[in-house]
Amino acid sequence: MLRLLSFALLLATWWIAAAVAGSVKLPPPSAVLAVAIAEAQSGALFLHLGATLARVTLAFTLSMAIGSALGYWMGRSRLANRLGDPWLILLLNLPALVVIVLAYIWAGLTEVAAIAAIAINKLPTAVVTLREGARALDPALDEMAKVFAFPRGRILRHVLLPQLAPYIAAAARSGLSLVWKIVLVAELLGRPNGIGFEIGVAFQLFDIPLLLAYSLSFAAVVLVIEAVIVQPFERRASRWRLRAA
Amino acid sequence: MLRLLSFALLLATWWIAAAVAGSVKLPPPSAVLAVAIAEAQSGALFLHLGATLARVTLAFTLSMAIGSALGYWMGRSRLANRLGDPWLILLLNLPALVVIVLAYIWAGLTEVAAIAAIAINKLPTAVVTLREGARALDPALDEMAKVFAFPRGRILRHVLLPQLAPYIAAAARSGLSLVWKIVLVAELLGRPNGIGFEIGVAFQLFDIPLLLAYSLSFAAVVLVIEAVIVQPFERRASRWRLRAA
Amino acid sequence: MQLDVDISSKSYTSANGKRQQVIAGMTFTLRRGEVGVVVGPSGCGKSTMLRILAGLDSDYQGKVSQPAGARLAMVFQEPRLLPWRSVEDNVRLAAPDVAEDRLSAIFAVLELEGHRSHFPGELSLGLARRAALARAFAVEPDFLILDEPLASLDDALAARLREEIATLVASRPMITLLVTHSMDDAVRLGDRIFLLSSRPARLLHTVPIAVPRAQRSNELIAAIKADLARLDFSVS
Amino acid sequence: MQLDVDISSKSYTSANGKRQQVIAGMTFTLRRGEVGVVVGPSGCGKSTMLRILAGLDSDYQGKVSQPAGARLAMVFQEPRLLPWRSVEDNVRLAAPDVAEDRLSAIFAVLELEGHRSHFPGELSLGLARRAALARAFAVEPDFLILDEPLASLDDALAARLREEIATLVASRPMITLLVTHSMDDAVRLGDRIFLLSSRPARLLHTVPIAVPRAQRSNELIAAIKADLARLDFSVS
Amino acid sequence: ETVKVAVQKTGTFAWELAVIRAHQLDKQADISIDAVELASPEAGKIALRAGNADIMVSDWLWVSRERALGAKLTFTPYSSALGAVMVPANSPIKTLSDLKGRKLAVAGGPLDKSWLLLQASLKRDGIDLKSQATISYGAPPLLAAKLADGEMDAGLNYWNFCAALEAKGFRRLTGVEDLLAPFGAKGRTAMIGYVFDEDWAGKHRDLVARFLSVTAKAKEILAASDAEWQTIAPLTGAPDDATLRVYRDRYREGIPRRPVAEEEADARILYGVLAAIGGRDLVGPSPELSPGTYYRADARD
Ligand SMILES: Nc1ncnc2c1ncn2[C@@H]1O[C@H](COP(=O)(O)OP(=O)(O)OP(=O)(O)O)[C@@H](O)[C@H]1O
Ligand SMILES: Nc1ncnc2c1ncn2[C@@H]1O[C@H](COP(=O)(O)OP(=O)(O)OP(=O)(O)O)[C@@H](O)[C@H]1O
Ligand SMILES: [Mg+2]
Ligand SMILES: [Mg+2]
Repeated sequence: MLRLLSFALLLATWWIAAAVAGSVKLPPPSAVLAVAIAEAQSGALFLHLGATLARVTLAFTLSMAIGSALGYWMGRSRLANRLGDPWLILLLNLPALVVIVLAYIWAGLTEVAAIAAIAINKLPTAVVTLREGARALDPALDEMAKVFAFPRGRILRHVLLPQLAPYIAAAARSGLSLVWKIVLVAELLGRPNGIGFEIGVAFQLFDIPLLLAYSLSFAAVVLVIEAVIVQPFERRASRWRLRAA
Repeated sequence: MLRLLSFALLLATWWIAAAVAGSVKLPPPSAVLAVAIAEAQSGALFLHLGATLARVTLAFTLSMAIGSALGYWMGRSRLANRLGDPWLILLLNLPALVVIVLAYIWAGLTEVAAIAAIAINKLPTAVVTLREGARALDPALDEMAKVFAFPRGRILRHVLLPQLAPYIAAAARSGLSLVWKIVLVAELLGRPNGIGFEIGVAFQLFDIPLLLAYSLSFAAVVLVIEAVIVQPFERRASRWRLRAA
Repeated sequence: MQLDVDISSKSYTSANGKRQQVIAGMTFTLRRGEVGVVVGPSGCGKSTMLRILAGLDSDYQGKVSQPAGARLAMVFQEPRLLPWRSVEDNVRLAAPDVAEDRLSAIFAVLELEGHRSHFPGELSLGLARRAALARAFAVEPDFLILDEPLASLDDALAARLREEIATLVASRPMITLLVTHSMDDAVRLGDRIFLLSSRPARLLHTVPIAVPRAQRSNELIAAIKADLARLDFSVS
Repeated sequence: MQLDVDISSKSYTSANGKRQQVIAGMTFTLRRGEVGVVVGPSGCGKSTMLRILAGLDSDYQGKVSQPAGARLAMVFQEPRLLPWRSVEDNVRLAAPDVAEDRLSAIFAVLELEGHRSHFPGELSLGLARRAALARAFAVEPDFLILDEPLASLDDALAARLREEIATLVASRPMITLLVTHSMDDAVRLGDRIFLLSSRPARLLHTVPIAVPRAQRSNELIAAIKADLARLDFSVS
Repeated sequence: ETVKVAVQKTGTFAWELAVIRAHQLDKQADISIDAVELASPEAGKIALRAGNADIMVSDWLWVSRERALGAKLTFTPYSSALGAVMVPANSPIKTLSDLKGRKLAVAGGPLDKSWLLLQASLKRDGIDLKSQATISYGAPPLLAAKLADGEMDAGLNYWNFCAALEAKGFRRLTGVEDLLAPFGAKGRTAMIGYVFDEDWAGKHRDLVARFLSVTAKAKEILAASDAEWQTIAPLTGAPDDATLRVYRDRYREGIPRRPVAEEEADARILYGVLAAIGGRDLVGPSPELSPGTYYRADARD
């Protein structure tokens, strides 16, 4: 399969780059893998990965749900948009560090503070994307649904969600990556476990193989989720698009 | 205007929150403004803001341009998508810290390294969003353009860009905020100026008013750009959408 | 149960800021069992009127009292199917309670049996329009609005479907409003024909046809069409 | 310059995986100055054939030699206007070199003067179709494809536009292919009429009309239509 | 000749640099110090690795680890100031063993050297602090703020944050340097030092020597003159004179005054302690301080 080929190419590129740059500047995949295996055998990798995944899942779900709802609302109602816009721009452009520090200051060095801070960081990008999606909705289909007296749930599932799907997919993919990046900062600044915590340690020791081993473990999880769940689902959901080839 | 009202509400909320929480936990707007004015008068604010804005502009332009082109290509060609997907997922889920550290190690603590690292961080989110946009393109209009032998430039400007506009807007807004967040990390780790540098200093000194003054200065710039340039343009460009009210 | 229409004026503001009157005056009443047919030049405001009657547009001057509690079905001028749902799902979503045999019957009449599982993008325009008709038929409406339902169909099929509409109308006491450019359709199906002026649309003539639908001979139809042609010419 | 069509087969694979033949055999040639009219039942494969001839679909068996270097214009079955460009811009984008007076003339004939600056979403379906016609006319094509160009227009306007098409065709030596469900349009405009079977479409009859377009009397037209009706019945 | 140094803007090295510039010590020694100003404590390592700095400030533990892993870095003492355990003035915590069951904030994470030394020292008394107290790891400034507003019962933080807390009236329960003696260390041991590449230093022995003497002079000035502290006050971020005084005193205490050989001997002992508790994660593959970790100015090749 092409995807596997490309993946192999990626590894090969890395290997060659490592060989050229020298293992101090970039450790080869084998070195990183060895570290990852050692960490996995000690159980530390799974512990930290688990903690991070739990935080990512919670913060992601929370921010996608609220962000999509707000974005939809702001895209549809001019009033909501006018009212929400300054807040949105502020939230968008507040540095992650600041939000996390403030959250920790207010809510203590707690799990709740961390997750809330992460969700708040991701929220506005979901809002911005879904707002565009809501603006692009086809009024002709709204009218159809109204004429045939579709109940709310049916409108949501059969009229709105399919139209918003590309926006949701974009917000989810880039959002997941954002959440993950911010989780790291939150863990770095004030959590006693998680990948970000370990990355902080690796960074202090300036241990690049360790840094890469932990960083890539999450990418590996996402790669698997994409291949096993998301992409088959997407293929099914977009069968109706008739693109040549 | 509603927007101003909402902005006033935002300030009021902050003021009240500061009063309730106490100025140690959250300084009131006046304190932050005072610090900002002091920094502005000393010229430091403009120096750092200028440096950061220059980096943001460069990295943003670079990553939006390349990311949009790649995303469009991956959305249109199944081959490109298959080949690019593993790389995309890897890039998406590589922590900003790791990319920045590696870039600095390879290319030195240089402006080029910083900007490249930031652009690489933002690139995949633009790709992901534009890919969805390209997948949602209307084949009927493609056919029309082909029949009437539209040259490339005309297709791009009159057929593709208007369809991709909501995706570009979403990628740009959330991307700008992402670039800004990553610029801060890059500046924190290896630049001798810029808002991120100052935020790092403020954080080490745990000077919250200073932290907020610098953080919000960028939000203020974006707020002005949105109000003066982006939103009037968007209003014009979306006149054709006939939404009730 | 009846439909009272009294639209004194309807205007649009277009994106370039100009305001344009589309309906200048329209008053009529349709009772249960009646078929009203609206005929008017292209762009005069027919679809606009239908949107008002369907409750999709409330930005007009006047008063429309929709039949209370009536089940509405509409065939829009374009098919307006959900592109991501199959033909069958499109119909079932609008009419979740439709019985399987009735659905089969509808699909058979519209010659859509082979297309049940197709997505709308895989249909020809004529097929898509028929799917939209199937959706409206399946709803078993009390108030049926048809905006050029038989356009883009070949003559033979159109004639058969016209009969089908007549049968449906006869089978249930419903209010039907049909827009068409075909005088033949108008005279064969209508109880009253509303002739509109060009934009802004004004109700020029109301032509009642007293003879029941089933008893209209080809000669009668030709005669009425000739009458109408004279009327029509005198205004446009 | 001529159009040689020899499509032996065209199939679609639909999303549910089934493969379905749409065109079963179609061979004809159209020369410069000729108007071919395609008539066939709804959903038989007419638009599919036009897409192949326009070069939009190359996934078929057979061979089509498009007139070399010919300027193509097409009126799709749906208007296919760019929703974000005004009517005038839509036309100008397809025909950047069109002279202002010619554009005015086209808009006047199509009764679109008042709608130049409107966006397509602000048009009625009939107006949008006329805008699509305007676009095709403005291009001054050598090869013109029209997919039911006069549907959704009122009779009077349709008759006028039919005359306009005849004038255009007479003014320039071009190849024209028209799909219609109206026998009247077919007989008044066509030099040759292609009658298609239902899906999969097969060329059943080619009916040439020898009398030049301008000289066709109403009687002649009625006679040809009667002939065609007999033919048509014998196959469907 | 130019020496490129990585300086954390809020660190003490920046204070010394200011003194050097003010007194033109660099000019006198005929060297030019090119300071790469950075905002975060870890950025120095990047600068060194990326080749943007010849010299940065870090600890011998890391240098030894890097040497064991193949990077030939070397170290020379800079400061013996270490972290401290701080408690609120009226805290019931009187001794280290009172930390049992308390909420303790630990700056720098689980592999922080002060934290490991604290654990090792309490282990001797049979206390496993890691499991017997509630530990919060986090960024030093954040934890300092957390201790200040009462969310934590006690905090182990870097000396500069402790100094600020001390000025706010917090009590120094114990300084980490006070924990060293029981392990067998002969005196205050400088954990922090200048770090540079061995090969680079080999090629620039004279430059390194002059640089070290310049900074030593700056240290002497800061040790002797109180007025000098007023001039660098803005750099320290001290909000008031009291804080500045504590900074000053702790800084002066931290100036390393012992011969390098003694430092190294103590470092070996402490390395053993740290390696025992921090394990491979901390020290890397070498069970003892890597040879050559300490820079020998007199070694000639
Ligand atoms: N993309 C597609 N995938 C699968 N089947 C298709 C596709 N496009 C068209 N078809 C099928 O091909 C047949 C012919 O379609 P076509 O649009 O050519 O019909 P037509 O003759 O133009 O009909 P009409 O008069 O309704 O416009 C139809 O049965 C349709 O369902
Ligand atoms: N949203 C809109 N904004 C501005 N003008 C509009 C809008 N919708 C329709 N119009 C104008 O209103 C007039 C009537 O449109 P309408 O769709 O009701 O015509 P119609 O009688 O249905 O025509 P057709 O026979 O072509 O379907 C047209 O001139 C059209 O340009
Ligand atoms: Mg209409
Ligand atoms: Mg067709």
